[in-house]
Amino acid sequence: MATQDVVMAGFGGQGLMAIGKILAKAAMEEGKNVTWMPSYGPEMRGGTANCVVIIDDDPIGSPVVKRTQAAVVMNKQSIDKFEPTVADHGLLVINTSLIDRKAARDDLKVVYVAANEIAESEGGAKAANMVMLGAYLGVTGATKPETLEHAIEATFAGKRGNLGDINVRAFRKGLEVGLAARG
Amino acid sequence: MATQDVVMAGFGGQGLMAIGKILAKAAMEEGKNVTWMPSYGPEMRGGTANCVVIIDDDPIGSPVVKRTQAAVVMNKQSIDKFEPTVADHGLLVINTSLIDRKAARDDLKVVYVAANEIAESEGGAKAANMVMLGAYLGVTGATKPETLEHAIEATFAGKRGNLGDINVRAFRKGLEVGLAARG
Amino acid sequence: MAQRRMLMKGTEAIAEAAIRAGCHHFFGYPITPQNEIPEYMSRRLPQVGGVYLQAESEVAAINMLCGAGAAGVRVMTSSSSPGVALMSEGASYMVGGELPAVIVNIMRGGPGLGDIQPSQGDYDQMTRGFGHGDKHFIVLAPSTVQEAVDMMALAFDLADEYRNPCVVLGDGLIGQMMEPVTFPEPSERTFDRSWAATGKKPGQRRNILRSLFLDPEVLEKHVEKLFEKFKVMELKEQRYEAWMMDDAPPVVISAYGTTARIAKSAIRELRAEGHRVGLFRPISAWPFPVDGLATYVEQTRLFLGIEMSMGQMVEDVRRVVAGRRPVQFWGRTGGMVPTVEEIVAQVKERSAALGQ
Amino acid sequence: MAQRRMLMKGTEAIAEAAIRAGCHHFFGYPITPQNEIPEYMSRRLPQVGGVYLQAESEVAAINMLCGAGAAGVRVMTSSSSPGVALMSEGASYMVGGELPAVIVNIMRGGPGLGDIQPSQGDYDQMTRGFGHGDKHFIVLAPSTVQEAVDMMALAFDLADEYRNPCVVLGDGLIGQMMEPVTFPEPSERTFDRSWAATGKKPGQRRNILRSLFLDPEVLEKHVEKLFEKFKVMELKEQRYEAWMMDDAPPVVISAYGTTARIAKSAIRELRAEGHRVGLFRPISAWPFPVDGLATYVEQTRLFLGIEMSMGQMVEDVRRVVAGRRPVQFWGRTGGMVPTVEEIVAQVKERSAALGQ
Amino acid sequence: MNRVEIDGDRCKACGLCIDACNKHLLTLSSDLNAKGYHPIEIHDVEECSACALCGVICPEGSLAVYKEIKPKKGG
Amino acid sequence: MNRVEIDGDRCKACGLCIDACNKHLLTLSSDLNAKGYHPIEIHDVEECSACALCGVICPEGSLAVYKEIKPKKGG
Amino acid sequence: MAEQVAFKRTSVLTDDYFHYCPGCTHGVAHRLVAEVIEEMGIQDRTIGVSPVGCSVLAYNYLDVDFVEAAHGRAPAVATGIRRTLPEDRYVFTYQGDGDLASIGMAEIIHAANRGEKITVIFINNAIYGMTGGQMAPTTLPGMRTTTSPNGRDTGLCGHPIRMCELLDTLVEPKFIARGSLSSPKLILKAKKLLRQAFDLQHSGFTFVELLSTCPTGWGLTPDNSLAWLERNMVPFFPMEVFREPGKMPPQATPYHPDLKVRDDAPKAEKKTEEG
Amino acid sequence: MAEQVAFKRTSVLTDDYFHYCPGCTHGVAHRLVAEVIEEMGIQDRTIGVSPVGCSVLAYNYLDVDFVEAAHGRAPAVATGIRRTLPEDRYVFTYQGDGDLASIGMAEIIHAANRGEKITVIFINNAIYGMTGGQMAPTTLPGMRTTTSPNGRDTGLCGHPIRMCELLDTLVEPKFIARGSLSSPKLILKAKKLLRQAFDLQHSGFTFVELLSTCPTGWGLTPDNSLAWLERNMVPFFPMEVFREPGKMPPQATPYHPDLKVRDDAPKAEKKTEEG
Ligand SMILES: Cc1ncc(C[n+]2csc(CCOP(=O)(O)OP(=O)(O)O)c2C)c(N)n1
Ligand SMILES: Cc1ncc(C[n+]2csc(CCOP(=O)(O)OP(=O)(O)O)c2C)c(N)n1
Ligand code: SF4
Ligand code: SF4
Ligand code: SF4
Ligand code: SF4
Ligand code: SF4
Ligand code: SF4
Ligand SMILES: [Mg+2]
Ligand SMILES: [Mg+2]
Repeated sequence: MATQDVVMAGFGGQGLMAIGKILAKAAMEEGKNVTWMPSYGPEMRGGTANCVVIIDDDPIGSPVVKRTQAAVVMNKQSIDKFEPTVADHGLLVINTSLIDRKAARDDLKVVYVAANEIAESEGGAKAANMVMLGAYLGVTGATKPETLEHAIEATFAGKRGNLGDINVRAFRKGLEVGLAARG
Repeated sequence: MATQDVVMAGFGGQGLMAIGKILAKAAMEEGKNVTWMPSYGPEMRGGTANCVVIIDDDPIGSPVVKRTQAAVVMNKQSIDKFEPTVADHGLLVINTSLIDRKAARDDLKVVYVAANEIAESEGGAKAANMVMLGAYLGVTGATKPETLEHAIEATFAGKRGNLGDINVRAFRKGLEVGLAARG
Repeated sequence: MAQRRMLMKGTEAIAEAAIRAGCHHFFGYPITPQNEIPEYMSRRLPQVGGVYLQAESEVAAINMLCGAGAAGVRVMTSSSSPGVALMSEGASYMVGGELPAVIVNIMRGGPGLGDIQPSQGDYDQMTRGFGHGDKHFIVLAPSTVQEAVDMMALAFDLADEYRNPCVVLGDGLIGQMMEPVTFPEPSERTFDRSWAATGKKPGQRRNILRSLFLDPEVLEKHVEKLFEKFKVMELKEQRYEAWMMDDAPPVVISAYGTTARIAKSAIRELRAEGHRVGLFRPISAWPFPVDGLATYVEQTRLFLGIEMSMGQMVEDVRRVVAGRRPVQFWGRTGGMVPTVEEIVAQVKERSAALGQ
Repeated sequence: MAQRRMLMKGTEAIAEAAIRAGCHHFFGYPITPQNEIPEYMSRRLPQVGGVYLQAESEVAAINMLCGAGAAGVRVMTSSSSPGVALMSEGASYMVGGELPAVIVNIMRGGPGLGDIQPSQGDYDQMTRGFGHGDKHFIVLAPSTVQEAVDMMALAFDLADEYRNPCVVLGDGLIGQMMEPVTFPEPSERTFDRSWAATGKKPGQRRNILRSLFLDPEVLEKHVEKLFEKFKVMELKEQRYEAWMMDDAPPVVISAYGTTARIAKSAIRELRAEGHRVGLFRPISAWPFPVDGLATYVEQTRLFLGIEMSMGQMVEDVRRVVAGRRPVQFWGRTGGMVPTVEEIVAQVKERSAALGQ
Repeated sequence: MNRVEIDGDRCKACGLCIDACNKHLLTLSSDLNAKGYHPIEIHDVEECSACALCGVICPEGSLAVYKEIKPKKGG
Repeated sequence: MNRVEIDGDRCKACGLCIDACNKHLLTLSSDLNAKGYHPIEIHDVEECSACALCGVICPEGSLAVYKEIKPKKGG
Repeated sequence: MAEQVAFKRTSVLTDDYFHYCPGCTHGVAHRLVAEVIEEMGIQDRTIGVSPVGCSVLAYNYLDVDFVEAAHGRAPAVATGIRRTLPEDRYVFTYQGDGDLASIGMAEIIHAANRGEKITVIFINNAIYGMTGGQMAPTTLPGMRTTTSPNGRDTGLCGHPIRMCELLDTLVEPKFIARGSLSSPKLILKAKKLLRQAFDLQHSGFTFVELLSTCPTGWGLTPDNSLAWLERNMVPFFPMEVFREPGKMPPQATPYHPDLKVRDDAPKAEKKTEEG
Repeated sequence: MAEQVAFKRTSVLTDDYFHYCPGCTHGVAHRLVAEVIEEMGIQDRTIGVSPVGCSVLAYNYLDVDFVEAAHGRAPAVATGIRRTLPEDRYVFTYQGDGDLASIGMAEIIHAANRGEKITVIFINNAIYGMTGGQMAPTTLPGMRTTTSPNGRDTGLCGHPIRMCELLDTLVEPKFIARGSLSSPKLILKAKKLLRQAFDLQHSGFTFVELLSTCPTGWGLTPDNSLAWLERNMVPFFPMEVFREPGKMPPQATPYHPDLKVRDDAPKAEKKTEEG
């Protein structure tokens, strides 16, 4: 596994930036080189925001990539924008809670996740991003799930309430979906 | 007479800049190329100020010259500064009213003018600069005296009182000294 | 009457020439050695129905220029080195917003507060780094008061033609010097002003003058459009004087502004003594007269850049000469003015080393 | 603990690295895309007994730097293109007054208000025209977050060593990107501060920090003294990376900052396809690594400058290559980021034209 | 009957009009508009006094209010 | 006797001290100092009250004023 | 069924959707300005100057000619326009508190002091909205922002600046008032202030400060933002008409008539040096 | 003969001769500052900041450490010094009216508003002395200068700015006063103001405006200049202590205590865009 790269995209506020950071952090903990690169569209809040995470054993050149191996999309605009840029035979993780269409390409491996519903069932719709992250990780194995859970916990450590727990649980649910899809 | 250049120096307030301009203007009226270039020392008011006037039939290159053909000096600092920079066998016009020493060089043509006293006798110590200008012109013939008188009159036209008259008279007195010195 | 010769200071001649070029709006802030420009404007503009306004700072002045330029009138400011530095941001905005105006910089000694003596230390500032982002300004550098006068009309025409601010770059010498000048007849050229913000005519498209384009693809297009203009300028607006170059002199001095005049006097002396020396004088500092200079590279054995700086324009000469010939530099800085004698000595010494 | 790897944003890593380099004073004004620097400083500096102060403007910020620098402490500001333009005058004063400080510029699209996307449009502004008069600034351009971290300590050392402001020039990408970093142990170097204005010790000479020297002969001496320093910088502080250059590739890309990383990815791809391409990456934009680049000119057939601008650093490459080899340029501007694919295509096309 | 015209695509579901309406006639709908917001909707419109407070406070200018002109009573 | 010390080379002959002195003891001399000014001089110094008004107003700091300490009268 | 318009979007607003955050009262302020321009029938004679701040795109929404100013410099840009266009034009700036009261302090004071015939609309939301919620000069004591993470410490950076009070010390301004956008009633009042300012514009400098919300920067819901504004901003920034016809400063004319420096005074040589 | 010193040049002045024009009261102001520093025994703890203006060379005369500021930016430079040196230091700026009230308006207001612990000495001579007598923001109505050749036209450029009154609207300043240098009596009073300001410096921002003459720029003899100042400047620039202990602004503390934005507010995603 020389390089892994993924774009994670959705509305501002859906927490895509956060799961990108968690993924990058986990990979770093496993000794990899990583970059996390955010991009905000020219639109204002409410517009689409995305980040690209690259994980590599070697030093990373460009932190931006035109075609990513995978895309994790959480709203309609994002699937429209990023489905076409996934590399041939790449991976597309779709949040079906907010996206009512199927993937258009047929060369892709596509994982459908009802992320919001799943998250809600775990105690918080806000954790939908974690479900998506889990699904992505399940399919790709970009890092070990344990490292990633650690990274989630570290992120929510010190925050009020049991946010860490909820998020980890949401992540695990997503992971299951991903592992299943991996086949 | 291809080129004429002269530096006129003294305290700020003695009107050196003004006579330089008048000379330049007169030469221009006679169809010459002229430049008038002021220079204020790094000192504040009361310090020495000077201007260099160049008159030429051809287009004028440098408006500043290190060694001038003539120097018109109206205070002690100026003679100290500009006597050494007059070209060999050049002209030095000294205001004896304010400078109590003789020229140090013996190659120069030197004209001593009691400019302040002469001006006072014509009705205004302020016109001492015109006496100096007259003396300079008398020796050099840089322009025709008539043109220069015109230029003086034009300068004071519209000013209150009979300033023009006084200044022309002072100029003429200086001219006499200069013509006499010309020999 | 427009043809009468008048003895004028460079600064005042610049001001008068601007007014005759149709510039009836001046915004500026005092700074030596160019105070005669605002002072002259404050006397003269009310007489022609124009507006002289002393801005609270150079920052305000350049932004007043933005407003007046956007409203479609000929407008100018003038300042000197540190004051011009304060205009950097606003000048970049004007390029971005395609707003015409003329900015006069009568340079003084720097860096910092420096002194108030003549200098050419802002060549880099004006031709390269005047403000942020991709941009250019036409920079005209007069060598005589008459040339400064003629340049003002040209500067306004260029500003209007390209809808880009145009810089007139003088040194303290040209600002303070008096020379005879005649004022040219005002040009007949007219320029489209339908883009100006003067109030949206009913039924017409509005005019919005701005440099913000949040979508980078749009901004890139905009910048590319600006660079189309800059390319045309580079083709059409290179200006220079080649003086005493007809006999292909082995030594060529490159100098601009007043320094070039001093060099001319030196060259006269040198030639009188039998040294063949010529002068290449850029009149447009940007676009640098690349093509003009290029024609002389082969025939020349040595280029000597002379400036009232530590060596700024000489880098442009080096760029063009591109290693084919030696390009040397000699200059004075901090407000010191090179003398004819010094230049003569420099040329002799260097020609000797060249084995001439 | 200093050795732990942390995942940090470029901006925040820069701020933390500055603090660890002993910079406990920050004066700045918000502007995207570098707001994380002041925000981080406002959180962290009070914890280390330092001072974060939001200035009323960039003009005020650079002048606060003057004061703090003159008082002898390590101090920095950070901003982005238009904000940096406003610092021009003050920066020139700091050079003139020999005041150390670090100025971070995280460039955005211009000219004017432009956009807030990554850009390298300020190369000219920072290396040539940042303020008026004869002067220079060391300009360091990091390509990775780790390099930015290491550069902050270096920048403060250089500022102190030469008593001259030092610029760290990043693009929006490096500012916003997260990468793992480790923080170096703080250096042990100490610097003489006896020149600082902290109160005149009885019996000692006073300290007056200024750039005004009204006598041009004195100012000239002062500027010449400054240029002694700049000459030393040009000798000692040229920094660059030559990457994939060992096999003397016929095509050499010149690029700096994040663009150089993207070029590296492109070069990897090109080499995988059998195209020999190398990278020359200036780390110091000023002094430009003239000597380093010179060693590669002969062996190279084509230089290709790539920048997030309309072509600014490429002029320095041209200056060095001096016509001996073709120097071409390709870039994106206005906040557009070149892609690996585009670079690969550009190189292939140009190599083909070269008859490779 | 008075009438409130809602430009649902402009609405950002800020809810300010809800508080502004003394008659409590406005609520967020369950629809999603193009921008992803649940736009406002009006119920019991017959109770609307056409006071226009909702329109006055709406930052998006999404609302228009029309008042029925009652035929004048005799006199 | 009271005393006024004049640093003649500092004096710029502005004349402000002349107006300040209620006793009218100060005038411009006919000498010229290094800067070309006629520096101030004091006459009838025995009338000086050492009020120091001249020193206080002098912009050049050219003046110093000393007051004689009279031996105390008995009591 | 016959009906009359009780409230309708003015045609001086374009059809573009605002880019502002949900509940942000910038939108209200825009609409008020547009309504005043419509009512006065001056759309074809009005030139707006937009600031740098969240309202940088004001020109997208207000359907009049526009010039974009650099951050803080709108009053200077407006001066440039005002001094060149015919007198019948209306020129206004629309500026945030960072723009006007921080970086643009010199420009606003001097435009006011010169008596520029412009209307300045000052949107005070006590924060830098656009750049992500940093402290503004108008940020309240103790208020947390991204650059005052522990709350504004007046010991370190002083109290908020009150622009109306500051400008009210100047002689020239003809209208200075502070309103609020925090309730329908106050919004209607704010509109009256704007109208008064535009009406008086050709007589001199006119200034309307509007207290405005920034739900995003404040971290509050839109409705809580309105309440927070009224509870915390209004006491410090009182809603007042500071200056209007009939309420001019007493200090306007106390200078001595004999002001001319005498012509016959001994003129010293013109100064020649400076730093 | 025994004698005592009634008046003597302070040793905090260097031996250098002032470069000022004859009769210019800059020299008086310098001396007063030096005397205060001497009296307080703080010569080794004082750092001066010089302006750009006729007094740009102040560091040649006042024998303390000095930093030279860019035109108008002395308060920012002083801020940089103040915020870095130990608290026992004294930092002052010395600025002209062009420097402080025109180009430096933003810097002075913000330094005052932040409550910088510095003393600002403001030499108001109603003109730009150094550059040759151009109009200043404080130039009186009708007064001729080289850029208001027909006298300041208030219709075009407004009335003079009164800095004390302007700063007096801010909460933080601890001392604001205006004095004059036009007579021995007023000079002694001015010194008291300076002393008060320095004494209060460590408690906050302190500001002393001194009406000063510019015989050269005004085209008047030195004695006429003093008379002109008193006749024409004083009525417009009244000599007052605007602020001192016991005379603090009523508006200093009216804000509501509950200012903290609530942590549990629904946070919108951090803003990302700007112009
Ligand atoms: C010279 C310059 N400095 C800084 C910025 C960054 N900037 C953009 S908007 C802004 C402040 C906006 O705050 P405010 O004026 O209060 O407007 P709001 O967004 O709150 O409406 C800043 C600092 C800039 N664009 N230009
Ligand atoms: C940025 C900049 N702008 C302008 C100047 C020119 N300048 C020098 S001093 C001065 C004004 C001086 O007036 P003031 O501050 O009133 O001081 P005064 O000489 O009257 O004491 C000006 C405009 C400058 N040096 N730098
Ligand atoms: S017009 Fe009045 S009553 Fe009708 S919905 Fe709006 S606020 Fe409610
Ligand atoms: S006020 Fe406007 S934007 Fe907000 S909820 Fe109501 S209709 Fe929608
Ligand atoms: S001390 Fe008083 S009395 Fe004596 S000379 Fe001076 S002013 Fe006159
Ligand atoms: S006041 Fe001072 S400078 Fe002026 S005349 Fe008297 S002693 Fe001389
Ligand atoms: S950031 Fe604040 S001011 Fe800007 S649009 Fe959002 S709520 Fe409004
Ligand atoms: S120009 Fe005016 S302020 Fe300057 S030294 Fe002369 S009199 Fe004083
Ligand atoms: Mg705001
Ligand atoms: Mg002044």
